[in-house]
Amino acid sequence: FLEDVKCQAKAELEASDNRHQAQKEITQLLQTELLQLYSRVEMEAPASTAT
Amino acid sequence: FLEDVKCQAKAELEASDNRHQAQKEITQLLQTELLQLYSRVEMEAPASTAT
Amino acid sequence: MADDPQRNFRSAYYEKVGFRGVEEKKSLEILLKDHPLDLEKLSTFSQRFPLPSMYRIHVWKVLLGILPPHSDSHTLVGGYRKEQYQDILEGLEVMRYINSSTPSTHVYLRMFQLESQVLPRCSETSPPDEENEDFLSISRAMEEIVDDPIDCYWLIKCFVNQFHMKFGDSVPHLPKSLEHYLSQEEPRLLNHLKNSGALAQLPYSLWFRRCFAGCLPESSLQRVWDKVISGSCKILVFVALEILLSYKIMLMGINRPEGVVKFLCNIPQENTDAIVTKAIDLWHKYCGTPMHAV
Repeated sequence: FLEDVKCQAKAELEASDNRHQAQKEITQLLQTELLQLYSRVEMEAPASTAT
Repeated sequence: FLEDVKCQAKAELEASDNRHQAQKEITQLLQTELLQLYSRVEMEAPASTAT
Repeated sequence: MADDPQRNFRSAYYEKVGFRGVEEKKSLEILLKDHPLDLEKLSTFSQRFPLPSMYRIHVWKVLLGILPPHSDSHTLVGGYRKEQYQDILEGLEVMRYINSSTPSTHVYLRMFQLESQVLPRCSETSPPDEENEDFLSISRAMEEIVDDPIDCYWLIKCFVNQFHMKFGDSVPHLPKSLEHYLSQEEPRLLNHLKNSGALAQLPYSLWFRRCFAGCLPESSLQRVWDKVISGSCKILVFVALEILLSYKIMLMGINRPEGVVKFLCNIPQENTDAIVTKAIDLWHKYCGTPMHAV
């Protein structure tokens, strides 16, 4: 019975962790995207002031 | 003892929940930032082609 | 006690007229009341019998680990699954990988790529490759079977992942296995396919990597997937075998391999139910009927 409770808890925790993992993945992608966009903005900024 | 196991499981699940919540807040901030950056880039893009 | 014979009579009657599922449905209902659910018994059940359609999605979700064996965790875990789905969807929208006009199967593909850490950069997205096409094919079929998009995504993802994990090593051997059984059942057809050069070109990826998604209509397909999800990839060989056997005369008359492939990629959709039934019988004949512990 004790094993049973442990199993149940483990499954719940795994599902919760899985959700956390996906969220982490999203954060990482967002960061990469932001960095690239920032560097693009900075590249363009001097160009547009030069014209 | 069983209660003990249940308590521990509950605490672990809560911790996982909190981690997820924190991660979600980061995601939200990044998303807002990205949206702003996108609209900035798009504002500048037509302006620079117009000159 | 007294109504036992009557019940048996009724079952026999249903069996004759095609409602064989009455007793099966009852025994599945008993299995679904187990606490916790016995995955082994559920697998054995779906290896042996077709799943009643009202329980199919639920059993698939349990067998694929989308829902845990403890039924009283289902609400909690179901909630996590839903949240995860929404988080990913929102993230992809903000990053402009998808928008409101993206076809849902492509949305599922991007979500799957994100979770598998293989999402290409947004600006570098290329047309889908062969593996993506397999995924999209399975997605389109799953979408016909499952209404709820959250369930649908999770089922596609876990079906694809489980298939690769469990059967990834077996899939390359399935064509040889098909050849073996064909030599037992219909050596003349095998020779014809060999001599015409068609054997090497049979649509193996449609059969063994897409698991017949895009080949069989969903009503037949789901009975094949019952077996795949509950642990057999051998069934795929027998469905392919039965397709070959069913169209033997037609195939014997085609000499060009391209003609054979073209026909097999677009088989008539009318009698696929019978093909699947015969394939399952053949599979049981060669591989044995799994023992049922109920």
